[in-house]
Amino acid sequence: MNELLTSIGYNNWILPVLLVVPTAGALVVGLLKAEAAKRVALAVTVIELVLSLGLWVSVDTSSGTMELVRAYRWIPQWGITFALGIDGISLMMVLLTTLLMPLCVLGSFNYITKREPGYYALLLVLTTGMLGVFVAIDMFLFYVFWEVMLIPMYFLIGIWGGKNRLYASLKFFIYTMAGSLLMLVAILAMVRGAAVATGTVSFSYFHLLANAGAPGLVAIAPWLFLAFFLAFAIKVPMFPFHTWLPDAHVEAPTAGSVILASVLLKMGTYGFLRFAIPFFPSVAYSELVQGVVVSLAVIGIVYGALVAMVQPDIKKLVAYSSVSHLGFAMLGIWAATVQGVQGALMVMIGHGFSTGALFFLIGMIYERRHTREIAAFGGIARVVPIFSLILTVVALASIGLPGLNGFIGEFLVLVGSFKTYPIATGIATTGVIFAAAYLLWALQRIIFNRLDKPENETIPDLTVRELVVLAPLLIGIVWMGLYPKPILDKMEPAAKRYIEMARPGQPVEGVTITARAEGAR
Amino acid sequence: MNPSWIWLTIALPFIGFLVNGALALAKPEAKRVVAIVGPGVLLAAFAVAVGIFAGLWGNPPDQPLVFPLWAWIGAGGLEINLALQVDQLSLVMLLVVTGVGSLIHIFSVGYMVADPGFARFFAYLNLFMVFMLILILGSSLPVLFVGWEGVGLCSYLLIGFWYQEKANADAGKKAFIVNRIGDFGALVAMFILFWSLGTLEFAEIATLAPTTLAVGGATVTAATLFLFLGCAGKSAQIPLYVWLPDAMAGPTPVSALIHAATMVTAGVYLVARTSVLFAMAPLSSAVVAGVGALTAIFAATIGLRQYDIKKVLAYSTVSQLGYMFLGVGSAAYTAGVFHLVTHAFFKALLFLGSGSVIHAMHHAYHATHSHDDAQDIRNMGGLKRYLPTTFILMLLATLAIAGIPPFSGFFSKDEILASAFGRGAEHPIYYLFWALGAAAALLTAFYMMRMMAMTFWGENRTGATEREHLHEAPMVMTGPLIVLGVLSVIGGVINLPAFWPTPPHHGLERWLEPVLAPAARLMPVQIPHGATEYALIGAAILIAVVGLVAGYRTTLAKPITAAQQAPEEVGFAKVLFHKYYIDELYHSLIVRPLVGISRFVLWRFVDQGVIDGAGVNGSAGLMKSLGWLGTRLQSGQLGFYVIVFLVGAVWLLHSVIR
Amino acid sequence: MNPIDMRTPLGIVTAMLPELIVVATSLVVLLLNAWRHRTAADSRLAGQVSLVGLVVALAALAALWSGGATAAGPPHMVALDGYRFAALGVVLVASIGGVLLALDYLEREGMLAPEYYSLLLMATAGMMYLAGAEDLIVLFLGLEVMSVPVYVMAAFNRRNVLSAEAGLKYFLIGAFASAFLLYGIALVYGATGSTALTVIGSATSAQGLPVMAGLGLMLLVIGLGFKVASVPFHMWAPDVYDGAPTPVTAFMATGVKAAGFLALVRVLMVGFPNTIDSWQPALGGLAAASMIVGNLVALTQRSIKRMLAYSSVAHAGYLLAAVWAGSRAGAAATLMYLGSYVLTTIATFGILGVLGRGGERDVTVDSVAGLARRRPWLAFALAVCMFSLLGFPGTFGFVGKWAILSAITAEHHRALAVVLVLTSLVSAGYYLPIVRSMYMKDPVSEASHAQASLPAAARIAVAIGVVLILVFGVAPQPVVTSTVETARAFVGTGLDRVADLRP
Amino acid sequence: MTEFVFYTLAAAAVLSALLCIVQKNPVPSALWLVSTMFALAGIYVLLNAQFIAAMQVLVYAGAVMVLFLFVIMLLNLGHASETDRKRGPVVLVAVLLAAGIAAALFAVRDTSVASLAARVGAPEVASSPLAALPGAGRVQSAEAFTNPIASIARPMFETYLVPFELTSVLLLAAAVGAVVLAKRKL
Amino acid sequence: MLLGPSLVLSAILFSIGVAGVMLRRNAIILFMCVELMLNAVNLSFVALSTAHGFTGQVMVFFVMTVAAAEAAVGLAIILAIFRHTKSVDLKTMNLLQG
Repeated sequence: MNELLTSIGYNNWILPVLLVVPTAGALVVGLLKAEAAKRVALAVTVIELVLSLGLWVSVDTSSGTMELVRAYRWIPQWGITFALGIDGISLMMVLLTTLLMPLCVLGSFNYITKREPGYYALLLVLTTGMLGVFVAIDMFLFYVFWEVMLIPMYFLIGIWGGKNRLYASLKFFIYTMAGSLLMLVAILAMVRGAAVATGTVSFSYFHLLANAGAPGLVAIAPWLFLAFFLAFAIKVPMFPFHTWLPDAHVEAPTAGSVILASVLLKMGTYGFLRFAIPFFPSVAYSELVQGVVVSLAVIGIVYGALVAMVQPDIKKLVAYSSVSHLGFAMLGIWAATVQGVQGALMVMIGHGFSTGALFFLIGMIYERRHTREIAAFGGIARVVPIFSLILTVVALASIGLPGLNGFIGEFLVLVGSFKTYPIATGIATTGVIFAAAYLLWALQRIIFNRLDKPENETIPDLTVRELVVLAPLLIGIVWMGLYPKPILDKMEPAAKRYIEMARPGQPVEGVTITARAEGAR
Repeated sequence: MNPSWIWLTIALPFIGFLVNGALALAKPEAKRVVAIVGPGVLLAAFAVAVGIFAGLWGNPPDQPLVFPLWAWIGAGGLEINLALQVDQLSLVMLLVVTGVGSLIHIFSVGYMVADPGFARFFAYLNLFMVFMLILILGSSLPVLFVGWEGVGLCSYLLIGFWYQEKANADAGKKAFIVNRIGDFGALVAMFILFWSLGTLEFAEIATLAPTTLAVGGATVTAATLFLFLGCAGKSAQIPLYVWLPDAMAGPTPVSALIHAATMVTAGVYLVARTSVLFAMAPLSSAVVAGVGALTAIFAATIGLRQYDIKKVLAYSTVSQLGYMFLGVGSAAYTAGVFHLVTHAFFKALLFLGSGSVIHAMHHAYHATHSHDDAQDIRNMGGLKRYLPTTFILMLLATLAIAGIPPFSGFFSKDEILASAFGRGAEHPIYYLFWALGAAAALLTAFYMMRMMAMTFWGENRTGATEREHLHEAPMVMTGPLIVLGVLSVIGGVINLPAFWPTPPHHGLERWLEPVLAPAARLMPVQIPHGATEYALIGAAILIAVVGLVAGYRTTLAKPITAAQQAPEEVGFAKVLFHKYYIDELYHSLIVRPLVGISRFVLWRFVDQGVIDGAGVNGSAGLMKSLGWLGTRLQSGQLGFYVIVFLVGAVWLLHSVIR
Repeated sequence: MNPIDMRTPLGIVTAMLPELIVVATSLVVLLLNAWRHRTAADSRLAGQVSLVGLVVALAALAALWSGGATAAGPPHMVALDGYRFAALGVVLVASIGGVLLALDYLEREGMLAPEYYSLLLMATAGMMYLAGAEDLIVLFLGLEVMSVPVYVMAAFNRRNVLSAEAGLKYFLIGAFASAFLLYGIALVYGATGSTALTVIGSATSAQGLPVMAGLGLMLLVIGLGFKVASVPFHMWAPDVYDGAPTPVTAFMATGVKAAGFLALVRVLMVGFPNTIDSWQPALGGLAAASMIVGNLVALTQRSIKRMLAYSSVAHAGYLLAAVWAGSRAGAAATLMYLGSYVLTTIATFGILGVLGRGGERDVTVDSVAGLARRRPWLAFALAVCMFSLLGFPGTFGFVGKWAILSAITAEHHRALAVVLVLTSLVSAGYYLPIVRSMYMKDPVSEASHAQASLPAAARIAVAIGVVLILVFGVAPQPVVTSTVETARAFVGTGLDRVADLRP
Repeated sequence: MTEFVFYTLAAAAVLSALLCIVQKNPVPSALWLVSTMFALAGIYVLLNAQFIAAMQVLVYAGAVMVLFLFVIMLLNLGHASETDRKRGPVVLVAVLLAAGIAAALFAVRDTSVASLAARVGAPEVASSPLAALPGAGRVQSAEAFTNPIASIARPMFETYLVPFELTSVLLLAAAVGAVVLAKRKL
Repeated sequence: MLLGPSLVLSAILFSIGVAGVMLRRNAIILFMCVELMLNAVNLSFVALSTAHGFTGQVMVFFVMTVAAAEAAVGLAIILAIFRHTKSVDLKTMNLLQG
């Protein structure tokens, strides 16, 4: 397989091609009629998926460094290149994205009934934006992708969203922009500082990484970190920057919610892993920042779960559950142990699958009943057994049932963080209780209890198309629950490398059997 | 049979689950296939278990046999294989679980055949077996945890099997969430163990812990206490016992299988599994014993005033689980496991028997379209005439649970009480535990007999027309009962005490010795000998007899009124009837405040009010207000514009003068 | 091209060829007026002639620029460097835009006076002198040659009292501000003994900034600050932009502002290069105030035209921030941002002009509702403009803003950068609702936007504008190259804060 | 003597200016402005700018102000308007701001020819190549004092030719503009 | 020797003009105040030309041209608005605001 890929020079062109294909597709799709637009969009996303799958074999992630690094000329006067690269972490994020996009397109076939060409074109543009964020290794390029992604999402929510879509889309846009604009200033300041130290003006990630400790930057490092932190924390979203999420999730069309939850939120954590912390490890691991971040992460876990519990709207519930789940990811990232970081990555991927599936399911039931009020359902397990079964499985995955994907991430995060932050981890662990509380309660009110609403008695069960949408996610959920090792192995070198950058001098291998004083006796 | 075939015991029920699950979704009316596949896979698994057991009988391994299936999680130093562990302890559990499980599966065929969810039921039941076996066979804490949570899930699904009733769905959810509280403890325990030992494999824990950790140290104490929290959740101990009585909402075979014989004993099993750790932590052991003893007496008192036949049994189960913890808390791990086994026999029998009774009652009421409660023992009475087989078998089980020699319960319970008493020599608090246990034994005998008396003796209160329709269950149901009856009677044989005239003595103890030896070295079992021993035995028998007689006499002393006409309970009886109002207490102290705080404080106030209202929209509003102010200044009056201009001019000019 | 000796008549003519072409065209148009001034066709002809003249001027400019025209010896009266050429380019583009937008508008609104083009060309000439002035006297006269026709143009719609009011307000306060500027020239002249910027620069470099020169400098800043509508000298702008005919507003917002900024850059960089500390605080303050006030007040506007007026105040703030940097990067950023701003603003006003049949003032955020359904391309164009004004990546506006931000952050005073991004964020609060209204709301009525269709000339302007916004947004290399090169040649090395990169 | 005349004229100028801005009626206001201009013309003479003084009287007082008066009459504005002047706090603010401007500009009061000459004649400037520029040096030939008109004309038509031509555009623009606006019918 | 006092006088006259612009509402008077300011600046130019030569005086010449041009256009604009409102009172000219 690898030989085949090598023979066609796969590694040389794949990254730019991955970025170009969707946008080119978008231009075509935007000009087509509705029916054709759907098909072409699906074809484009499937092609994208197939193309990206080669990365799994062709990218050697064992070194933990960036592979396939290619820098194309762009704006040399400003030290800006169109530089792309991929490592184990971004590989997973890219694959997650490319896997989800065909599903999103397919899942939208019935949901979207107006202005289809525009819709599918925007989805494709969004694909480029998201992939770009994950493979950009030039800070300018990264920033451009980071922002460009906002526009399609803004339109997706604003045009095809629910009742309150106008408010939600604007809030989403401005909230996100608020963080990223400050990051922009920080990036520029870093470039300047690095240029002072080296005499080279460059936005290259590696250049900045190497010179983030330049004398001129050390003094302002806390401010720079703060700017990065805000940008990423809003995206994650960390408590208390999360309030755009429930609105955006609820109002977005199904595919929008799926993408938001599965990919967009991950950009925040990805940003921390890739940029914020490696750039400023000493700030990120100062007492104060550790305290604040870990507290916020833990608050997010518990708070998100508690608030999710009392939501009357299923989508809002899932939105708040994302706050809770991503709290785990943040905790793991800051733990900076192999287990913690790997766990955080698994949470990111796993959450992408399970929450994505949840949103698809909610969308499917919404198409049938045109409501997302939990109270409007009840007892539908009898009418739609397959839907209920899948919903249950996905909910359980989200709860973190061992054997399904959610558990792996949460378990690793908690194991990993326990060493660094025992108390916080202890509190975070209560999240497993609350997760069960809110999801099972919701599950009960939706599919169990008495089927007492006549309009629920005639809901048709899932169609084949919908099953096709859900099947890959379900397979992923189970596969990652039972055999996550290949994924973990792909990411481990990158995770270790991250830890080396984040905590220089600390042994990467987490386990050191602490023969404590009491044991010596 | 080679023990490496052990995976088959899991694979078989899993195949059953797949088949039955597919049928449940696609062709729920194919009950015949389900009736064959469901119990069939279990019997096959049991056969495999027996085969493996037989293979190891002659030459038991002194080290656990671990069979890795595949590498599961690997991150840094944390390498977890999905591996199965075969040793003496897991084999005992394996036999009990597959054996009793098979019987209950068979019983279920008869019991559930009329239910439209027949296939779904067996799918769940098979899935439960899968997870239960993973729990038993898992070679490390995380793998065990897979089963641990999985059985919780199945318990949830099966309790809420008839999900159309809100109460059932509620009960299922409650079970899951309360279990999760325990799981929180289990998780934290794992974290502590991983960071202090660097492993989560049972075998490695057993070897590393004594050398790495300090006996009685904070680490091991904390780890074991958290572990016990997990056990308390799964095995329904104070304060997490509340879910188990509610779990009776599930079909009766489920109560028998999950909530009596297998899953709820997982906590005891886990303590035995990690006995080394508990043995290193005397404080934790005392806590385990104390909680066990308290639970035993506490649940027993509630059992005194219950009228739902399954609720009585449920509280009895909680109480008996308390015994088991009293045993393992007294370092008598064998005794705990022993009671686990015998309890599995007689409690499964009791539940299935009650199932038979309910089946009959339900039939009767169904035939006459009566809406009376088929599970209320006040509606029964005199059933021995209609259900003779069931009556006899349940009576045997009652004698067993009451501790009448030579029934199985006598031996196991006696050994627990003796060990607790024996530990009293070292830590006097154990005398108190023993006393509580003894009192609980008295109450057990009393309420069990009360239940039996109200059900089978006296006048029949079912109703004149309904009475015609009462009859014994079919063979497919009574058959398993009979097998369990035999086991309840002779089950004690596996671990006869030394004073018993006939060998084999201490069979189970010797069998388990390789597994429990490390713990025993740290904290040996203390069994009193000689006169004390005999006095204790005598007392135990006396207590049992007194309890039984008193139970029979007081129950039948005055006529019993049927449930519908029954008077309100008064005084302490009312408190007992309402289970000390613990559920209400939890509800008003924890559940409602939590929901209220979440809804009104966190969501409405913090989220919508402070962050969104004041923070986000507030700053947007502030911007707009400032902008509006600017608009007002833009008055259209040129004079004012000039003034503003000049303000700027004056500022700029003066800025360069200084 | 050989160096041009600017003290010979031929040298002067060569150096000022674009200006002279524009002036000559204005005379041609004036002559045209003499016997043809009644019909729409006359007006159109005048417009077309103007357009030709401007394009020819642009060609002449291109010839000069590509020939790398330099002065033999010190420049005289007008500069002869890349920065002036770039400035002339910006101004000419703005003027061409102004003509294109006016062609159909005047006809439609019945303002059939070919003099309009004549005035526009004279104003353009003024802008060119203002932007390229090497001497304060030329600067002052250029400013007046620019302003006087624009005063008239603002009041050009004789049937509209608002137009007259706009003209009067602009004129009175403009004359008032000119007096300040003039006073500034006087004091600078007094302090340095010259009105030639190079001499002033040499004097201030040598002797620092005596209080007289300081006052003079501030007065110059006030005078130019007025022209570019910087807070607090901006109060006229919303009213005048609002009341003037839309093509005039576009011309004012682009040409006048650009010329003002280019002059400001030249005055500061050439006249006061080494006393940067004396003017940075002032410019910083003006920049911050403009950004804050402009954006905040724009937030509350419903009329798009008026909103754009306030937004142009905000953009003046961004540009001031670039000037504030006082570096090569700042000078380059000013050019670049002006480029993006001019293109975007022309396109925006072009669209606004067609949306507002029967009064552009009445075009509100709500009245464009559903435009995307009825006129997708128009809506797309306007959306692109809005995102460009917002400074969103993928548009030229972003590249410009990026340039400004990198120029500011290269200085040590990053607070201004933070103010810039935060106020940009606020600006999303009024640009986005327009996009939202067009795309996410339904048309008010069946008849909505039926008339909204771009006439040919405006269509050209808008199309070119939008295409360039997008092209330069994605591939800004040509602009970056030219502005950076231009600024490098323009700003003295001693001043350059990017190249020396002191920590 | 010169100083006495200067201060007298200065006082007259200030007084006239003040009267100009406080007059209710535009006509006297305009006349007071003319008076200021005359006073300034006198000062110009004292400052050796006789030609400018003449132009001041001819162009400013003679032409521009007449134009003003002409418009005032044309529009029949020759009467006091009730709302014309502002009152109360506005006056206070206006006076304070004007005083602020004045206070800032007073910073140059100690300037003298000598001090300026000293500064401008500083060696760095003198030796700079830019000193050769037109307008850079002080055109202080003997001719300057003997023939003031020539000394203005020479720079105007040599050094400042470009601005001079520019004024023609300006005047043309003003003429066109005025016609466009003021003509009753185009 | 008259340079300093002349500059002071110039500043005073300029400020009086500024005050007038702020205080008056009559467009014509306001414009006259601006003329006063220009005159004040002219004084500065003339005074400074005693130190620097005739450039200042040339400048004054240009200023006069500008003043004339502005006067023409300004008065034309005033005429134009007078046609609409029959007034030159700036107080009434606030149709554009907000």
